[in-house]
Amino acid sequence: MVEFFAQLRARGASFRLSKGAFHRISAILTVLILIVIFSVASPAFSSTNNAMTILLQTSVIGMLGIGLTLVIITGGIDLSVGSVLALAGTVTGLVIKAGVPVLPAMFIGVAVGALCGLINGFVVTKMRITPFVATLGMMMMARGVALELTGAAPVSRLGESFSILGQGRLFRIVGEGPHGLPSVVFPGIPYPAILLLLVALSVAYLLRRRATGRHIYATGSNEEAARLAGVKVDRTKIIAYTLSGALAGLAGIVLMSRLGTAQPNEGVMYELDAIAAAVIGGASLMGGVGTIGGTIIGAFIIGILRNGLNMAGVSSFIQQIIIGFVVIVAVYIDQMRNRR
Amino acid sequence: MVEFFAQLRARGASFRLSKGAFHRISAILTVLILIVIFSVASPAFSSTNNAMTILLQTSVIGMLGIGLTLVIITGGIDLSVGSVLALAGTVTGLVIKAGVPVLPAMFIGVAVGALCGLINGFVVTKMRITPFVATLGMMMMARGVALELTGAAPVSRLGESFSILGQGRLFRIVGEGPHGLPSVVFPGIPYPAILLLLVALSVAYLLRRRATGRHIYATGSNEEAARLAGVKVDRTKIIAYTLSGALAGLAGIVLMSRLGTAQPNEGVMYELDAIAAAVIGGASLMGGVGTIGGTIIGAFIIGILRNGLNMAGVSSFIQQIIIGFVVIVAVYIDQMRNRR
Amino acid sequence: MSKPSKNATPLVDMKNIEKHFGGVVAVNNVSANLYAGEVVGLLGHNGAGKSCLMRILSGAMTPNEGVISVNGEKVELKSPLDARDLGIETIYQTLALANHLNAPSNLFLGRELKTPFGNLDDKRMLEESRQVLHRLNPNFKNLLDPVSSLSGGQRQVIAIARAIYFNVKILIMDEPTAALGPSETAMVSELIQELKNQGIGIFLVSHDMHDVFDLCDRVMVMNKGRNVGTHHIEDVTKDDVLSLIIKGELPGGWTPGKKEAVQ
Amino acid sequence: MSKPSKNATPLVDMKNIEKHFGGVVAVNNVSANLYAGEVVGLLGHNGAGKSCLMRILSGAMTPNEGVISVNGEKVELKSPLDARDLGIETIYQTLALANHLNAPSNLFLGRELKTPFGNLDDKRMLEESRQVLHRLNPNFKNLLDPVSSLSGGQRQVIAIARAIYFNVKILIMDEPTAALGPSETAMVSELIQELKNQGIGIFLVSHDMHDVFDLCDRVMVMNKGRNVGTHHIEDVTKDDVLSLIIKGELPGGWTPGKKEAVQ
Amino acid sequence: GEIAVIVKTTNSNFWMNVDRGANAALEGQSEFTYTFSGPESETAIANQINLVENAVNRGVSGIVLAPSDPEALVPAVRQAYENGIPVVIIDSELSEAADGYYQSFLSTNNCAAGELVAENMIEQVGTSGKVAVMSYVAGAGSEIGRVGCFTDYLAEHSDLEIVGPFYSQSQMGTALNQTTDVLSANSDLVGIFGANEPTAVGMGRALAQSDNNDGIVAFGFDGNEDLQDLVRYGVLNGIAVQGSFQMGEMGVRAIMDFLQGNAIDEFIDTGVVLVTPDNIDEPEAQNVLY
Ligand SMILES: Nc1ncnc2c1ncn2[C@@H]1O[C@H](COP(=O)(O)OP(=O)(O)OP(=O)(O)O)[C@@H](O)[C@H]1O
Ligand SMILES: Nc1ncnc2c1ncn2[C@@H]1O[C@H](COP(=O)(O)OP(=O)(O)OP(=O)(O)O)[C@@H](O)[C@H]1O
Ligand SMILES: [Mg+2]
Ligand SMILES: [Mg+2]
Repeated sequence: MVEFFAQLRARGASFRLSKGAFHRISAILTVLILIVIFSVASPAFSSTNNAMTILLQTSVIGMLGIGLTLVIITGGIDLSVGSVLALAGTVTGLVIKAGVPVLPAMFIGVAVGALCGLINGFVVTKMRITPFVATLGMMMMARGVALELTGAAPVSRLGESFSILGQGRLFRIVGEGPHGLPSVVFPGIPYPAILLLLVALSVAYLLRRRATGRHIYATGSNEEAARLAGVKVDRTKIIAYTLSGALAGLAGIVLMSRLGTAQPNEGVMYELDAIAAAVIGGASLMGGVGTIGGTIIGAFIIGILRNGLNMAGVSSFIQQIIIGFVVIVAVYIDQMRNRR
Repeated sequence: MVEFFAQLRARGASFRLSKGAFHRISAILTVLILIVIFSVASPAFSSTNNAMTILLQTSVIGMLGIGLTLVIITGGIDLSVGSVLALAGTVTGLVIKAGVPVLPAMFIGVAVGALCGLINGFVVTKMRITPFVATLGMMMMARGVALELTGAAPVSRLGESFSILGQGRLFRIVGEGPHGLPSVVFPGIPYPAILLLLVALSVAYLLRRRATGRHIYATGSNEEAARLAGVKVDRTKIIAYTLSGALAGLAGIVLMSRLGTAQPNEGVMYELDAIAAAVIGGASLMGGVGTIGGTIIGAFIIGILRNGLNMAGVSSFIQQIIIGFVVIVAVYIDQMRNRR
Repeated sequence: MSKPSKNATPLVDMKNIEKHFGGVVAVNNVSANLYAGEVVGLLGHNGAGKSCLMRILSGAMTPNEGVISVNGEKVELKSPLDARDLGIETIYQTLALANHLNAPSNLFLGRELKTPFGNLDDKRMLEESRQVLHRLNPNFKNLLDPVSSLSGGQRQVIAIARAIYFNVKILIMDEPTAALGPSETAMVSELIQELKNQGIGIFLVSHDMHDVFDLCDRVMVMNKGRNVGTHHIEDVTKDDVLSLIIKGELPGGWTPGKKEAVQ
Repeated sequence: MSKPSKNATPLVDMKNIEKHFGGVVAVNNVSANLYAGEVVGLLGHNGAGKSCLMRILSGAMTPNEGVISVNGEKVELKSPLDARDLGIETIYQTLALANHLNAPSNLFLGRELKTPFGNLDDKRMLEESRQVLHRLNPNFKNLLDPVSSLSGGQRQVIAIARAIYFNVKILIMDEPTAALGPSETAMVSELIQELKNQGIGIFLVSHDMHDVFDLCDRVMVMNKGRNVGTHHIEDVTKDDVLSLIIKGELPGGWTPGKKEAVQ
Repeated sequence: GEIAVIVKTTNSNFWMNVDRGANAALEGQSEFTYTFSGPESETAIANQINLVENAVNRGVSGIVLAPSDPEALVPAVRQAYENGIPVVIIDSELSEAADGYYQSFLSTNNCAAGELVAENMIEQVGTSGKVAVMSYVAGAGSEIGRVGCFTDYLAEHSDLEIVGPFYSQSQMGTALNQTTDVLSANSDLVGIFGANEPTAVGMGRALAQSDNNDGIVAFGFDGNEDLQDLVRYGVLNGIAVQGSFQMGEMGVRAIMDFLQGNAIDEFIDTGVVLVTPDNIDEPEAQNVLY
């Protein structure tokens, strides 16, 4: 009897593993193929330096993608992340200009993002407006507010400390080159990449190990069933949208810190890249399906593609065509997999 | 017995009417309220001249919205219409430059749009890729092709006859003013508005009176059920996407004709306005629900809002905020109505 | 179990419940009650309003009119959560399962077992589900598959398990055996007996006259939204009930059996 | 109707059908046939593979292995449309209705009535539906409501009406009465008799032993994906069938009744 | 009366600087008011036409217009003319089809500005090597002149190899990423040109953050605080700054002059100044910086 159950569990576990692993392996394979192609096309592509650059460049889309994954699993969508990113970044900039120190200012920025997300969540749940429309409205409003606050001008001269988050690097090793000039031995891991890792781990923990995560899946899978089972569906959705907003705010601060300037025009169409990352990573826009690991891989597929095509000097028009095509093919491969 | 059935039918009919009428009345009310507010804010708003301008300005979004309504009823979405509009317009321009007469060139443009839609339909049905992703890919690819074909430069000097469709007017009456200068008695009905009316009538007929229309609703309502009932679900969807593409092509030609030049960069984010029009008009992104009349009203709500806010001299940042807000409120009112 | 005395406080007392949808009156001034340890069968033609009445009691639907008391106290059931907190569990006619989750996740949805740190205790949930599901259907093995790939009957078993696993006082079963095979049906009948002996009150919506007469203490019939009669099972025959269901009234010349009708 | 001779061409002949889902074998080398004017009952525990087998015959699922012949000719059923063209109609266990459309639109979905100009003839569709629905359920009045607002039983009636309205030769009914009230169930039984007398072959999936013994000529039992026996109804008792369903074999010492078992 | 200032987009610091100039022109008088508007992006040409038509419909006294497209705006300008509304064109030219329908044209010659940068580029890097072009929106009116003439000039006067152009869509983050990628892919780069404000800022940041930027000659375009700082720190060797403030100020002045019956010039050059670390504090530079 005991043996039987052990077997049962083993079977279940192995099934789970094999399915998850299958997914991962195929997506990682796509990444590897891209890396091989681009390494051949441009030798500089496969340098440590460029690897760190890709980590850095992908971190903003990665953060937005993680937030979107939460929302997408509930069966929703968040079109406002690009605008919220800009609003949070400019508010941070303005607050610093007004004399608030950098760290509290950054918290204010994240709070602004979370507030936008909270409003999205309320509009979706309490006013019962389709997420597409609710967040489309927020997309326009957040951008309008960011532009109005700054008069469309970038907020500049925010000081050195504002740039640390976006431009700093961990384990940077600079040796001494010939003629006593410095020479970079290891370019260092960019702080944004580390932040992305931390965010990914915490959200993955939330989704897998906490009741809230389970409820997010249940809500997206069958909202009525979840409600009847006593899941606070509205609360669950509001949490998802608020987290998405907060992560957009965080991404905004990281981006603006990288730029050293708070730009109210930044982040246009970023939502599409973030959604593409989540969907390439296996999230279903019908709800109920999606993982953080998958989204991260999806974000890297897009990031590597952009970086590699730039490195290879491909015309930006052709780049658009290629990226559009790869998005469809990547999702197609994912579908094939699920159909067994 | 006969009487009973008559009663039955009357009850059904009146129920239908009352629900439809309710919807229309509330949406038209929104339009009227907007007109009253803007007329007070700016006296020039309510002139015949401006009314015709609004008709003209709304026709492009109206056409895109009609195409999107078809796709949305099937439970899909089409993000590519803005890019397809640009591609169709630029191809028309290039073909005219190559010596093809204007009318056949325009047909080629519409055909290019239909082809893009057909590809969308195939990717959605045969490759089974979520419409969001499929049309996102097409959005990037169509834009890339339009830019690549033209090298990003507008295609100019297309001749007078190219401009007739977009700039001509029916029943334009020009009298003689003082000093022998011309004076406009009636500005005339813009051709694009007439085209919009024709398109709206034909698509409404398709949806209401033809089996294909019924199948579009059935597919969006319950795809599995439609398939089991013998509806050619794939074919139905492909028709919807192809029509959406063709209408985007038509809208592109109308727009480029208005501009007098073919612009590969036109139409960015038009898809969002078109989707907003359909949704304000009562279409449900879950599929199965939507009408052409509603979408037209939705398009006019957006068009009047844009025009009226401009006339009232509202800053464009504030405009964005207001439009985002109105989109949400309009959809909210629609929801209220449905909840009785 | 002996018939509860008329004077004890009923577990559930619904008074003058009404529910409209636009012009349709789904539930029309219906009163009903349920005592501890009692099974009340709810019958009626299709569209009679049975499911609506039950959904109102389970907090999934709010009535337009009427008062509900549980254990003699007036309650407001605004959400399934409110009902659940009062020990009201429901097996819905349209099985309410989250298709992408597996059986244990569905079973414990909304009241997950947790480790001391507040993490989900998936291992314990799996073992518990295995036990309770095994009792209802010994063939149920693919516990870790998403429930979307299970058969109709397997899904039904999960829905039943979910209702009885927790501390249930009032159980609503809306056609629980409609999708079940004969052995599973027998299991459910046994289960109902057992729960009843534990003092749980059960509303059983069913179209199966045999089941109803085997299991129920009282039977209540709805016709076009109205309650057309509540009777002790000993007072009526199957033909009486059929007549109530179809015509909305007892056959002409009907007199109660040994005992008086409750109402 | 007399029992069809063993030598006549069967209406449907399914041979060695197999269907896997990943590791799960839903249908395991099953053969079955159906003659004109015959009702074959299909029984089995939950998850036995009944619905899968029927979906394969209705073109909604493609088998991994096996051959299907209709009227002696080998056919390929790639879509429900293929099956429909052969006169195979199906009432699915999960009622396949488009929720936003009303009853007539659902009834005629995929084969709408049209005016000479090819426009939809909504008026005629309404009248026809009224007639056929009225026959199954005289209380059915809200024909122009979207079917999402109808009760489970009303929806079932639409699904049944859709299958019998058109020129059906082979009818598959997957638990058609599970959601029906007693009077509606009686109506369906009558209907089955009538269709049978018209020479239509019927597969009836059911969990209700009474119905099966009342209506069927033969009974086929599935257990864990396999066909564990097809018998003339006169040859077996309810207990025999129960044993087949639960254990997958006849009780020890069983011998056929008056006549030999078909297989 | 109302003067409508309609620019290519309001979502840009450059055009908001035009707004500031227009505002300054109106100081100290009460006869005229102005409204400032523009579409959400420089490529939304149809929306700009709508704005002009709306202004005509509400009967403004004059229009200052920065046309996004040389041809598409012609009918709208003609419509203004037919309604007796004077129009002054700023920044970008209209095609000759519009000749006679507008009163004056004020601009920096974008082509000349592109050539100016190219000339300085050749001066500093010589005539061989690779030069990367970081552009903004492909095909936008000013981009054609600015970037087109820059590359043409290089092709004519040197053997410099062009890398790109890359298009940032005026997104600073995109420009930053693209420049980083170009720098690591082309270690032998000798020069780089960022063709508008957000692009130049993003490019400057990438240069500052890169480990292999030694000896790359970089030029930007436009002159906000960020760009001034980048010049001061020596990240950029120079920025070409147009008188955007002047465009707004002089454009509105021209309209007012016209309405008051004064004659105005058909063409007014608002100039371009190459600001370098050497001249950044000189008055000629300070006049155009913002
Ligand atoms: N959400 C709803 N909107 C509109 N009408 C509804 C809704 N739910 C139920 N109804 C109507 O209320 C009436 C009662 O439905 P209910 O589901 O309670 O019937 P039932 O007795 O459970 O029938 P069945 O035996 O078929 O399950 C029906 O006429 C149905 O059409
Ligand atoms: N789409 C599917 N994907 C994976 N497994 C499936 C799928 N459909 C059915 N199955 C599995 O196939 C087996 C047979 O299912 P089927 O629905 O045919 O059973 P059934 O005999 O109709 O049962 P019930 O009496 O409960 O309706 C079950 O184990 C089920 O889990
Ligand atoms: Mg019911
Ligand atoms: Mg089944």
